[in-house]
Amino acid sequence: MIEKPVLIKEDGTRHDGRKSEELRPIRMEVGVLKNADGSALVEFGRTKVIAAVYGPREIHPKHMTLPDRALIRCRYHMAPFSTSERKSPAPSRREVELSKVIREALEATVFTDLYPRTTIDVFIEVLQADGGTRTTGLTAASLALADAGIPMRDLVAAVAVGKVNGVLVLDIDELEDEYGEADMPVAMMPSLGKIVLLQLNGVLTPEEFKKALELAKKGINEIYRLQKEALTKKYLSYPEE
Amino acid sequence: MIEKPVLIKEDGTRHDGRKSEELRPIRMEVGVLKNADGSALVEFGRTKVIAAVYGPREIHPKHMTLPDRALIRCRYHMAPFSTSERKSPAPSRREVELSKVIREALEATVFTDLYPRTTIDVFIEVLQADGGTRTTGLTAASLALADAGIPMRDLVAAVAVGKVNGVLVLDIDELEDEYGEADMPVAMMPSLGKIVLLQLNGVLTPEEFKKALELAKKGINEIYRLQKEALTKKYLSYPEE
Amino acid sequence: MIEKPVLIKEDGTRHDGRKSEELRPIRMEVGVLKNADGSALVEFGRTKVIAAVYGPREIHPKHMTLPDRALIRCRYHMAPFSTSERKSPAPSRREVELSKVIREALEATVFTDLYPRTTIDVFIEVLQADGGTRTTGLTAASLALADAGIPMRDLVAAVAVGKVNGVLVLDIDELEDEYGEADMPVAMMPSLGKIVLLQLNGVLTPEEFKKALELAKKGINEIYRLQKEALTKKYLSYPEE
Amino acid sequence: MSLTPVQTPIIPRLKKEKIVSLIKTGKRIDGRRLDEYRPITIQLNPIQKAEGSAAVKIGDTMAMVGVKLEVGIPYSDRPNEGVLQVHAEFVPLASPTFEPGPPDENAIETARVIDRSLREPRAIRLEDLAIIPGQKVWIVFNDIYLLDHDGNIIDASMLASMLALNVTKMPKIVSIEGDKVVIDKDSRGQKLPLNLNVVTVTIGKVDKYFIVDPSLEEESVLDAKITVAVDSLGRIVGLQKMGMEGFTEDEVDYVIELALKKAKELHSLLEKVLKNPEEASKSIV
Amino acid sequence: MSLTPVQTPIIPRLKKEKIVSLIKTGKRIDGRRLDEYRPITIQLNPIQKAEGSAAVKIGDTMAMVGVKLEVGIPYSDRPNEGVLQVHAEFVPLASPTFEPGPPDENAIETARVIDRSLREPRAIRLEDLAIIPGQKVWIVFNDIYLLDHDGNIIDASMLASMLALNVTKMPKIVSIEGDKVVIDKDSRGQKLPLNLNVVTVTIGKVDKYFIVDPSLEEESVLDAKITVAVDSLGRIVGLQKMGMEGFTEDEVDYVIELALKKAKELHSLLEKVLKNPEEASKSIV
Amino acid sequence: MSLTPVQTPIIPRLKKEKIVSLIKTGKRIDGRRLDEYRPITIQLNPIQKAEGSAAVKIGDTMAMVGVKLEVGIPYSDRPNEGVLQVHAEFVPLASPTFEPGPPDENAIETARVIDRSLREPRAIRLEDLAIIPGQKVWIVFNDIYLLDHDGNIIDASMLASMLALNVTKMPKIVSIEGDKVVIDKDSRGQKLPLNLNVVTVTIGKVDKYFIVDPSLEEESVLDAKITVAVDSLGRIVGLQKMGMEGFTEDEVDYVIELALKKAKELHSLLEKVLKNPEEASKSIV
Repeated sequence: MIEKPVLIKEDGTRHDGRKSEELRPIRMEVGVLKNADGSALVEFGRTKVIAAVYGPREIHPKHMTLPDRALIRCRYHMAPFSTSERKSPAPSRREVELSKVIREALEATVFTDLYPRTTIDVFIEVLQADGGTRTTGLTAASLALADAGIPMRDLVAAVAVGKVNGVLVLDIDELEDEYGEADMPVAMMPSLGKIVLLQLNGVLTPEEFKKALELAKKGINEIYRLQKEALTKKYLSYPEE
Repeated sequence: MIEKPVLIKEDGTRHDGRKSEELRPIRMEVGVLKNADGSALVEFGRTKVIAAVYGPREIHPKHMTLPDRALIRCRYHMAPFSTSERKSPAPSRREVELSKVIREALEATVFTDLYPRTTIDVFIEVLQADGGTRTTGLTAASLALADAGIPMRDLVAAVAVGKVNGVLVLDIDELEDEYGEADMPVAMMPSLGKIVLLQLNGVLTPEEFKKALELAKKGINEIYRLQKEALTKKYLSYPEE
Repeated sequence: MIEKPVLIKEDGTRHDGRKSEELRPIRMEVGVLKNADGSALVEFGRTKVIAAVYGPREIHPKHMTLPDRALIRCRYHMAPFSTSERKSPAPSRREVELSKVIREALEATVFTDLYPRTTIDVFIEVLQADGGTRTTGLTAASLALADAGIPMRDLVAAVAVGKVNGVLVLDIDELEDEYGEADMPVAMMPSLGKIVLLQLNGVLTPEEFKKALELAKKGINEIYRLQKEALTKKYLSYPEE
Repeated sequence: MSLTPVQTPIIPRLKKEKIVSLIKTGKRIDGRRLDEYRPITIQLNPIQKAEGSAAVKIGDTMAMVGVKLEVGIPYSDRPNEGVLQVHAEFVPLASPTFEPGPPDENAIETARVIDRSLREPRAIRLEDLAIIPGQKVWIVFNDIYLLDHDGNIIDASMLASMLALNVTKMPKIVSIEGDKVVIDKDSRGQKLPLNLNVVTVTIGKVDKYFIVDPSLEEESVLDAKITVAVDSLGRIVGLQKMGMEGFTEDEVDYVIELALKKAKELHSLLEKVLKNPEEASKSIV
Repeated sequence: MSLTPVQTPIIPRLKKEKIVSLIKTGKRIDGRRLDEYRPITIQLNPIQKAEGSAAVKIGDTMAMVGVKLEVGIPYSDRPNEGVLQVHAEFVPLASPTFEPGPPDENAIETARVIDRSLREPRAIRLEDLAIIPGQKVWIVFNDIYLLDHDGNIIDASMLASMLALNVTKMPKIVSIEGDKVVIDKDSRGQKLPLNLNVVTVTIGKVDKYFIVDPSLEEESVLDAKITVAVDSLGRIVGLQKMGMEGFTEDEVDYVIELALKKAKELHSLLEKVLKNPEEASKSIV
Repeated sequence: MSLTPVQTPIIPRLKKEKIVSLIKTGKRIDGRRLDEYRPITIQLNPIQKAEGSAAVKIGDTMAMVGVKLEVGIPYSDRPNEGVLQVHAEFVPLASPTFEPGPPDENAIETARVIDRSLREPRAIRLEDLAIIPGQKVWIVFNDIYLLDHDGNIIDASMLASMLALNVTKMPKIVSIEGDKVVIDKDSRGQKLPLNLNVVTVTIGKVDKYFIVDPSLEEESVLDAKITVAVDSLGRIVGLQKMGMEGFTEDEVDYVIELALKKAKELHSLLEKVLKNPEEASKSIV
């Protein structure tokens, strides 16, 4: 058993030098794949996720068709080399659960009633996992949906807040997740002020929970700004290239 | 390896005090579930089984439809906590076989030609296994079919006869099954005198077989009486409640 | 770890006494099964394979139908007792690959456009594996297709060439495969001079490759002769029996 | 892959409209208040062969839990702790919409929410469940079996789990030789060591209204729901937002407050039952 | 889940009626008596790589069995005995109605009926197959492979199993160091230790009539059937009623008596073949 | 079972005809010569958590490989060697025609062709990867992940595999006690020992014409194709004919010669990239 590392240093900074309310370096690129109708690559620190959207398109088998709206199909999946120990390619129970909560978060924003009898497929591949993969994946998926030209109420921006040595910290990484006391992933449609994903893996007092949610919101607003920048960069700066 | 316990005591009684031709205490309750169209809970001693029937209802996928009769689908399944060693939830080969022989026993009694193009689904869940689970399950399933109002030629009543220390005994439990020489489950439509399930797991001489079958019949007649009582209690005593 | 056996003796013969360019004893029997539309049993030494063809017949599920040609479905499968270590009955990755390359070899010869909207099913069962099972299986499958009366451009005859102690040898067996330097299975439509299967598992210089291909062709021509004999024996000698 | 679920069984549109319009007036179709649970019935130890078991009915939703203990190998990153395994099976007996087969995403989510809610506050003293540190530990299987589905599966499953764990008695260890541990399944001694209790409270959202413990009919009209896990110290030890709509921050605050209140009631119920098991336990299965 | 089977391949109604009406006059469509087996052909050791093997044809039904021996771990409740594993594969080559994939309920039932019929009378001396008691024992794999299905799969598979086990020779043990057992698959010595032989007799019921060894066409008109396993001491060592109808007690008595009689014939055949293997063994595959 | 594939996505007939007629005049739809690769872009070590990794684009086909090293048990017939495991996943993100699920026959074939091409010429010095001979060895997982499919998957996957293996650094062994090996995943030391490099060259056949590195559109008009694996010594170390047509002997000879020529170019590229990784590596993912 490895000794618990120092997560919060004496000066209040975190193991990687960040302040408690600081995001990791974020990279977003839209339209990175040729075949997909929309795609995006998003990195939060070493966490690297690629998302692709296919659709709206026909459904096979037909009997799964919904008469009044588009079906959303969503898969969150980890590459075998994305984790410290090699991950078996078969979908784990964790991947099944995360595919569901990510899908539900996206259902809230897509205008599915515009495309009855079709499917919109969202594929999220975690290429490197260093904490916050579901929130990074959701952030990437909403960019990929935008890239595919699918009408949405708002983008979805997401981040995980953690509690580490009693301190609430923004955008926890794997080390903080492993040795910390709580990991709370949050996703929002920021302009609409709606929380579309909320989970808690850990222990918080009701007061801590309130503060954690505020902190998440702060991070989400910054991520949202970066998302809009990334889309602008692709679509508006195009003529300048 | 555990030493073989005393199965037949000097006074001829069995390890649990029963006489050789004595059934365990039996409990039957009909209509125990809300969602199912019919249901029954049956206990033989510590063996506890619940059965539910759904149907006649539509079949998906459609191509499995039978044009001239109802399809019967039957699943015998054990809860993971029902056995001494935890049972893996994946269906074992044993469960596959028992689902088949139980289905075949029920096929003999249901008037399937009354409901062409439908399915009648029978689900048997073993909650606690202490010997005789297939016969207890079949007894419960036929009560559940009756509770669902599905026309039948007769109820099916079932019991296992064993050979233990050379003695034929009625309604063997798990301990007797494990250390005994034979386990012969038998199911009948008692009024019609038809044997609809017959298996033998063990060694019997032809003479012993004849006696064992007689003994099974005796037990089945008693179980049949209890089944009718349980149905009467639910359906006829209703106004008195 | 077992010591490497002597594969090429001082007189140039192989461990089983064969010369380098010599086939193993070959047995071919056509029409060995009752149910199949066509069947053949082929032995190359101790390698024993049986192949059956069903079709052209209807496809289930329907949506797999091809409008302009017959679908070919092909399964190469090994019996659990066919190998030294018992083989698990679940299809291995190797069996999946071999099913594909065998199917592709057969696609080249069958006039699939004569039977649109049907399937032609080819089942190859390896009963004993002693090297060259895919080539023996393909040889048997083409006989079974002929036996089923399915029009073909040509028969497919196949053999594996090996490199053993630096010597190119025809029709390698398991021992030679295991301890040799290369195993190159080749299948041809001999009259048409077309190579329809070609794989290499090992290392060859470009010159060796050319020689190996020549050697394979030599063996294939002999196997082709035996195939025609086996078919003649069944179909032409029939009245004499 | 997770797919948009098809609404089944189909509840008639008129009924749905009635459920919603009632809720908007603060009432519910079965007469409950918005913040009221259905009647809860409990049976302790219905399965003698399990090391501990419980059946719980919330209204007509019926869940069973059997706890089994086996000797096994610890996780390599927790060599000195026992292992907790939570599984849930939604067997086809429980609902016309359930299919036989491996657990679907809903069963997996239920099991994982309960697993986390037990694990994070260290409800079970896993550190006391090592037998030979680093080599052999107790594996605690908490198997949830849903028998009748009338809505709010998670709360019923959590209650049954917590009760079953509370009445679990551990098999006796007969001998330890080298790394071989022999146990006697038939004689049980010590209670499973627990630190505290946990309950979950599930609250559904319909428009701007919130209902506790939604029934199956009510679930068909929910926009979304949140399950809040609360331990006996009043801490939030798990959260899971479900469903295809969002919550505002204010709504989340309201839900949390309501959940904390209802959790206290459930904790009282738990304590009452465990103090007087004979009296409180009814026959369910 | 077990489902009512669809009758395939479809036998024309007229043919079915003819089969039934013939049976009612004591005759069969292939000219046999009601209590008569089809011709039985046997090949011993067609698979040299197996420790023992046999192919059996009953009429056009063709079954193979290969027996493999490997070193493995005993069951924890039988630490001093070898392990018997019986598996059956109904490969799609054998019938237009078989699909590729894991064994279906019929293949599983066949394997399990044969497994019990061998296990219960202790046909194999498993107690002689421990190598290091409690740790390493012989695993006997009895793999049934159906190559052509023309009815009565069980009897053909049982005969092939019994013959293959009789001709099985065990691999030599080269060395035992600690709990490591090294064997030499290529040199075989001792015969597999057996106590006795077992055969099965399958009897079909059509109306009030009973036919031994039903062919595939006949199986399509059966109401039900019973397989009776009989050992060389004349004891009943297994029973399996199959099919969607019942039997009266008198009918069961009749079936048992008939089965005991036919079993004697099959045991004689077995003995004859095993006494003069060269003479009796024909080339099948 | 292997099935005749359905041609998807459907390329319009007119486009197909154009592709073919161009090829017959020695030209290609994207302006390449018949024997010309598309532009190749390479990124080394995009995944820091893998022991080695690479991303390769050939035109728009994008493949990644991550190499992981773990401690495991050797194959019983190679007790003193490490184990190489090559897997390929064609995730549904990469093409509208890919489905989630276990690898299909194309993914399995790709992995197996690359596995053999690495194994046969002993590209990896597996004999240097035993830790405790006969008991513990390094397992090398070479996981291929296809991210965008625009034809010629095998060559891109092979290049990415070879590059990833070249930049792989092995985790440090912290301690060996008995048969327990403790490693430190976070500190990496020695390079993975390699003997030589291997590349594959895939050549498609259209009528009597041959094209190197077919794109996805071109693959839809191919009669057949051959992948030739060539090591840095110029030897043929793997061959796989694919597709539903045959080749004459002369055609095979031509293909081999062409492949040997193109392989030299790919080997030069490999060497150049590995000599100046910083310069040659571009950002792909």
